[in-house]
Amino acid sequence: MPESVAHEAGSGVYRARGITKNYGPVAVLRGIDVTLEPGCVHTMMGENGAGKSTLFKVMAGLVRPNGGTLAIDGDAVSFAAPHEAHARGIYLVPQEPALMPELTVAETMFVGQLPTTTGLVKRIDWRAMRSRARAALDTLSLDIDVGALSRSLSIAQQQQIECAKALLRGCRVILFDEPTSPLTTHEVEHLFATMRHLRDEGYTLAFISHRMDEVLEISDHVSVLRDGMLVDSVARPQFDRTRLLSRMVGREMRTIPRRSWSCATDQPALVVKGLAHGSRFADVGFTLHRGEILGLAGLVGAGRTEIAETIFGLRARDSGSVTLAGEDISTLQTHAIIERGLVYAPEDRARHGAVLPMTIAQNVTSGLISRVRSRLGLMDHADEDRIGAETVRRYRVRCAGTDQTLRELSGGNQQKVVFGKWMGLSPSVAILDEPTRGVDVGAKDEIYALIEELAREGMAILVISSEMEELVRLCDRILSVYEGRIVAELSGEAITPERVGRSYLGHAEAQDGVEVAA
Amino acid sequence: MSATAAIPVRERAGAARRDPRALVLIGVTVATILLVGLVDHGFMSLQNLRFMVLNCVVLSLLALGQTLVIATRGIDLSVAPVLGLSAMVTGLMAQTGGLPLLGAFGLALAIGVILGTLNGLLVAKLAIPPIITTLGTYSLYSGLIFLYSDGTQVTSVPAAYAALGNGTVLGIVPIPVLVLGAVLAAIWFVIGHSRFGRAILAIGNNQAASYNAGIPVTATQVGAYAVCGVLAALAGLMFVSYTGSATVTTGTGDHMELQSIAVALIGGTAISGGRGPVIGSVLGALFLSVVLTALVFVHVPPIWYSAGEGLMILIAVTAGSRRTA
Amino acid sequence: MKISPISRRSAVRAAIASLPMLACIGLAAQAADIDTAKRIKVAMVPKLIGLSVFKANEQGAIAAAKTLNINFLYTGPVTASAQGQVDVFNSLIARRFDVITTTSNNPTQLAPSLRRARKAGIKVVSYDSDVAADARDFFIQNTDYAEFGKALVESVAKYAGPKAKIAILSSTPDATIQNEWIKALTAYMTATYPDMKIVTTQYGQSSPSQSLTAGLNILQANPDVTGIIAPDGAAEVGAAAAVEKLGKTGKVFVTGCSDPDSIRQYVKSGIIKASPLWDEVKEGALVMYVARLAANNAIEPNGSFTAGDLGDFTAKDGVIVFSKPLVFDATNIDQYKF
Amino acid sequence: MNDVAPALRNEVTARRGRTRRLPLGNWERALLALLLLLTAGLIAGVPGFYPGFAGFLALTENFLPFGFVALGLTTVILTGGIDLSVGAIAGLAAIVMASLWSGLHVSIWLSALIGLLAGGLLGLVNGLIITRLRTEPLIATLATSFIYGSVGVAIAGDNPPSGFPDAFNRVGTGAIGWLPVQIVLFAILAVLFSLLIGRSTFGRRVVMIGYNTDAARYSGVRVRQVLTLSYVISGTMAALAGIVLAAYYSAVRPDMGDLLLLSTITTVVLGGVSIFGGEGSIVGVVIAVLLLGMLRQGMLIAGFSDMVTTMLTGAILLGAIAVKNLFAGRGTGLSTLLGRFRRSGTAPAE
Repeated sequence: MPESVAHEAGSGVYRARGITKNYGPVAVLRGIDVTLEPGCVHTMMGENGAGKSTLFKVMAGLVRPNGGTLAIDGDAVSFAAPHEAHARGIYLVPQEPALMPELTVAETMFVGQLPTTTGLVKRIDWRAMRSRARAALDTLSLDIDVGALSRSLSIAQQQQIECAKALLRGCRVILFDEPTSPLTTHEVEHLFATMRHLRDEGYTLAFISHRMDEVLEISDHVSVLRDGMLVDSVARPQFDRTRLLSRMVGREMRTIPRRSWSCATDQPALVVKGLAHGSRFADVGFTLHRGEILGLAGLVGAGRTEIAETIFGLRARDSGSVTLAGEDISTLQTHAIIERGLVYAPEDRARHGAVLPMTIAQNVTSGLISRVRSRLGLMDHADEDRIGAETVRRYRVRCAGTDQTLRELSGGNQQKVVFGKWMGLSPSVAILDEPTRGVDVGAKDEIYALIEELAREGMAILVISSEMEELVRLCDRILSVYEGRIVAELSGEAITPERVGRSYLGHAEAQDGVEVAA
Repeated sequence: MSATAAIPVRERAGAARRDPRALVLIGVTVATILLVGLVDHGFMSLQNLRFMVLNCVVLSLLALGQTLVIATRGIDLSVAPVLGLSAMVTGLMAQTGGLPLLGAFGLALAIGVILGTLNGLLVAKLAIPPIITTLGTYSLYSGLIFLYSDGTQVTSVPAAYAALGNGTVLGIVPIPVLVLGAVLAAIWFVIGHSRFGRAILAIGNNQAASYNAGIPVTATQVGAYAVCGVLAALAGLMFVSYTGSATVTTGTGDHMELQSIAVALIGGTAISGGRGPVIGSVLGALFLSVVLTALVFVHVPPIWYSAGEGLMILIAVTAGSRRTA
Repeated sequence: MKISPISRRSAVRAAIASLPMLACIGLAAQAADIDTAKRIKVAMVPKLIGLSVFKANEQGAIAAAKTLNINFLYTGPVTASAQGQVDVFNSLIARRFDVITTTSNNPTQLAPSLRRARKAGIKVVSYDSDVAADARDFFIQNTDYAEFGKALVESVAKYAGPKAKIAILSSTPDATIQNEWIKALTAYMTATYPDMKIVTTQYGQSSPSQSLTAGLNILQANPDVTGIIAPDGAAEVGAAAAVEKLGKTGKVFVTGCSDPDSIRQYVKSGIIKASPLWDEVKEGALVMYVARLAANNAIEPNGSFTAGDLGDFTAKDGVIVFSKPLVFDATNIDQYKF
Repeated sequence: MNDVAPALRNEVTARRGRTRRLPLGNWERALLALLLLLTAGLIAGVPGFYPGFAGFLALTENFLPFGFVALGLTTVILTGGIDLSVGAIAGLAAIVMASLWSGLHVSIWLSALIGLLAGGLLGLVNGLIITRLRTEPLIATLATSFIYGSVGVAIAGDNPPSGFPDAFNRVGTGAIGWLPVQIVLFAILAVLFSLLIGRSTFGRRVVMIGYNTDAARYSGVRVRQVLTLSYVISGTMAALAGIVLAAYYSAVRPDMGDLLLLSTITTVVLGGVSIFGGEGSIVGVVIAVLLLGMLRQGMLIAGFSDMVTTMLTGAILLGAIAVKNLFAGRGTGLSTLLGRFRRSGTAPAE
């Protein structure tokens, strides 16, 4: 246990002992012991379903444990609701922060404890609220207009606001539930700066992440969870990539380098020319070949998803053309595009990619319902089951049966179903938007292998990813997108994490510099 | 501290942002008055203006309550029978039992609180969707009217009530308008400057987050329905005072529940919750009253009045969605 | 709340339809004293329960039912709808009532159900608002339409003058009995007061609030109107309230057909100088007499009978006219409480 | 649930569970048991409720028009929408039919067909307003219900037609042998709708949209088209109800459908259809139609007033949904379970 930072009693030692949590017969946490120390960033690692999030939720009062004790600075505590945890100085920053779209930033920060004037009629003290909100943001060096509507904030900004909320509530223990996965590299840096700042002020921080680089960068202490148990807990000098990975998956793993082969052909599968839409993106043009894995790199919000959605017929375009196997598909609707062999697996599974309350089989066939055999206009459910079962087998979805709803599966397995849904159509072109978002390490490799196998079969694949490692590992060629324009193209040996990063971050920094100067 | 980087704020709206809908409503209302007034000067007469305002008082009260409930992402269909029951009970007790006016206010308050709270509890505690909850209580409360009245009806009210419904202060300002003004001011304060009101909006924005932040979600929801009930009951008292009559179909017969929703929507309330344009709701009721009167003045056959109302809803809502989209 | 029907055509058709059947069963119907040996079940189904006009009928009916050895039930729907009434009829048929009496929300929609009742041997007596003639045995018409139209016109003409501009405020555009009255009063007006003019016709949907709004709008949009004829309970009250609110008492005169309780204050304040109706309580009693006689098969579609102290009545083609219009005014209104 | 713990299992299973393929879910079975109990109780306890088999079946004529509307409305509610204009459409379609027949002397059957088409057309207008003007269904159909109501009154005039040919009236009150025509019609349509929702690709799309409109769009579902079509179906079924009512009464009135709306929503929701869309089945709705209908007829025949019956219906709706909420989420996934641990219940955070 690191005792590097001296601290007084009452400054935020948060101890969990023997925490257990069951959902019905399923044990999610099986007796976790963890101690969070002030002035220290404590990282939780583990595969999806290992119980990290649940542990945080228990510690922050969102979920009641079945057993075990919590103690802050030696006082035993138990929480019926998160705000009780706030009162004891514990705050959880959720991955997708709680947005109050119609309220101002300042009010969102003070929700639940708006300051009121004293006197006979207690009215909201708007002025005090704004100045205190302003002050909290200043502490974190955040330039956000407290009078703006919350719906105008980016996810990164929303997370920052959540940090500020923790400060406003006087919380000393701040838990971050996988904050970085929706963020761009740039935004992650900014978040880490904030976290370091808080750590240096003596706050107690805990953090969940899947990204090894981040973990190695920010953590003072790392705990690894597997199947609801704590399998490792080490302070800074003792951890390294291999150790953590092997602990997480329970077997030896090594980082796989960039693949050496390519099966890219020179036959164009998808040709995009001069695609533009309003201020989102302009003059986007590229050619995707059969057997090629083409990466779209860039910051979140650079317009990559919008480009993909435009190609897929989900968004209007101002100009430009999209040609699939020689046919212009830019005026077609989505269903017609699917029928012609182009598919798009969106980034946000829960909202766009899958229908969580529906079954595996139903989700698999949802991309092209007509692929289920019909007689007299009636779907043959047995055939649908067969297709579902085939997908489950082929993509190794871990489930109890094809009639399980997707909601009951882990993120990785959900993603495999979404994969199977599209790949079962044997498309000629597949656009995969953040294919491993929210997927744990073990499943990631399976998904990479699947993508490579499809490319080998001749499919043309466009991968949109914010994970440098992923792009470097998968892609034959990478296009960098910055503010809606393709700013660089890399291929072959030129594809290294540094060069990919620089290809768009260079623009970002230059732009920022301009802004600061102006 | 390296993090001085500026994250651009995409939209700078300013805290004191104005609801454009209120201005638009005022604009079109004035325009309607002027246009129809040109055709028929009687339309612009002080007396006619006064009655157009008076006619919208009851509906405004309902719409204010409805706005609060819709702001929590709910809906209240039972306002119509609550209005009817309140009108019937206070009216009958005044007619036969000589209930003093103050007692009538107390009685209306009690009816509104009890029935509204029941709605709120069903929604918040049993998690029954609001539209279904109030559909069910609509039947229950309507039944209560029949049970209570047992075939009698209100045909006249004592002078104090008539004064409440028809009197003026200093011969100029009608008392119902004063009542509405006071209620509007109170609700405006509640929604804009009280913790309860802000909690209503927060719940409409994000219920789970509100709960996590320590907002008493159940109590706030129940409170919103209770206030809505009270306003509906007050509307009932104003109704019986203004018209001097109440029957078993008062409220429900005129589909006041749909009217109040329509008015709230015209006023800029979003059915998805989180917004509470209370002034807009009253302006919406006023606009409706002006337009329906205007239709009489320009000799549109009566059968088309409700079609006119339907068109207004469509125009108001689609115009609104364009603006916010 | 007077939505009611009868076209003369259907009355004639009814007579033709019911003649043969009644001719063979209506034999010993002369008895002045009514045979009340057997207890019978009679239901009275108003347009909707909970309105005082219909309660006035009930009041009279209950009293008469006692003397006539009738097991009396007052039941009806909670909305003024044909569907609601039909559901009630169906239940009454299943419960084997002897007589169903009703004032209908709609002349045509109720007919099939009532025909079924008659097929099951149940006598059907309509009052106030008729149903299709072949769907009932007898209809007790409040008053003669022509006479009622005349009474309405005279109730304003005397005060507003023979050249008055008149507005009509009715219930709904398809309310049959209102339309009959409007037809009758228009005919009488053209014949007797050719200079009178109807400037607008509006509808209050039998709702007090909508009637009031409509009344206000009529007077605002037509400032030259000096008389409002509102042949509907809610409409007359609404029109009178509108006159009062606009301070036009003494300048605009209202008439219509409401029960005395509803209009008492306006009669006293002079807004309503005269308002024709009929005695709803006594009408309710007559309904029970006719029900008893019909159950006894002691009444013919064409013939006369005695209904206790209500006096003698004559049925013509199954239609019994209850009374001449009873005109309420300041002098007599306090004698009537319903 | 006990099969989940995914990390522990490596072998791939692709089998169906035991419960989901049964034709009836728990809710439907509970409703069915209630219906059987109620009917048996009424037959045994209420004299006059069972006047012989044919008479007993004929009771359904009084409430099946609600069932026709319910079938169409279910389609709309499954998409997550609502159609408040069904009552107005029923009235207007019947008026259109009757006016063609009496005014233009079109054959009654052709008129009825045109009435049905008119209902579909009015539904189409709803659908277009909702999908093209991006209006909330509640608002759009509230507005059109006002408009359709006005048009109905305008066409009907002061003396709406009545007295249709007997052959036509038989649709409402006639029987084939001892089997009322309405039952035959309803049974056919119930089966058709059950197949439409449960077995057709259209039904699958409706359910997808109801659960997750965005995901449906991203899967290539033509959301606007499916939505519009569901309102057309709802309009057509409302028109059918109006026409059957016209035959039942042998008369039409513009306000004829007014009672349909709230009762039908009650029926659909009681039948287990989620007001938020996605969840529910036609079987449940069909049972709910019979349950509420039998209850109402039975209570009236037992001598309860319309008032008591109406109040009881409201209470049953509230009680049923409360019970359903208490049992909901049992074994249907973590998040629902999680939701139940929170007091606020309705919006579980992920």
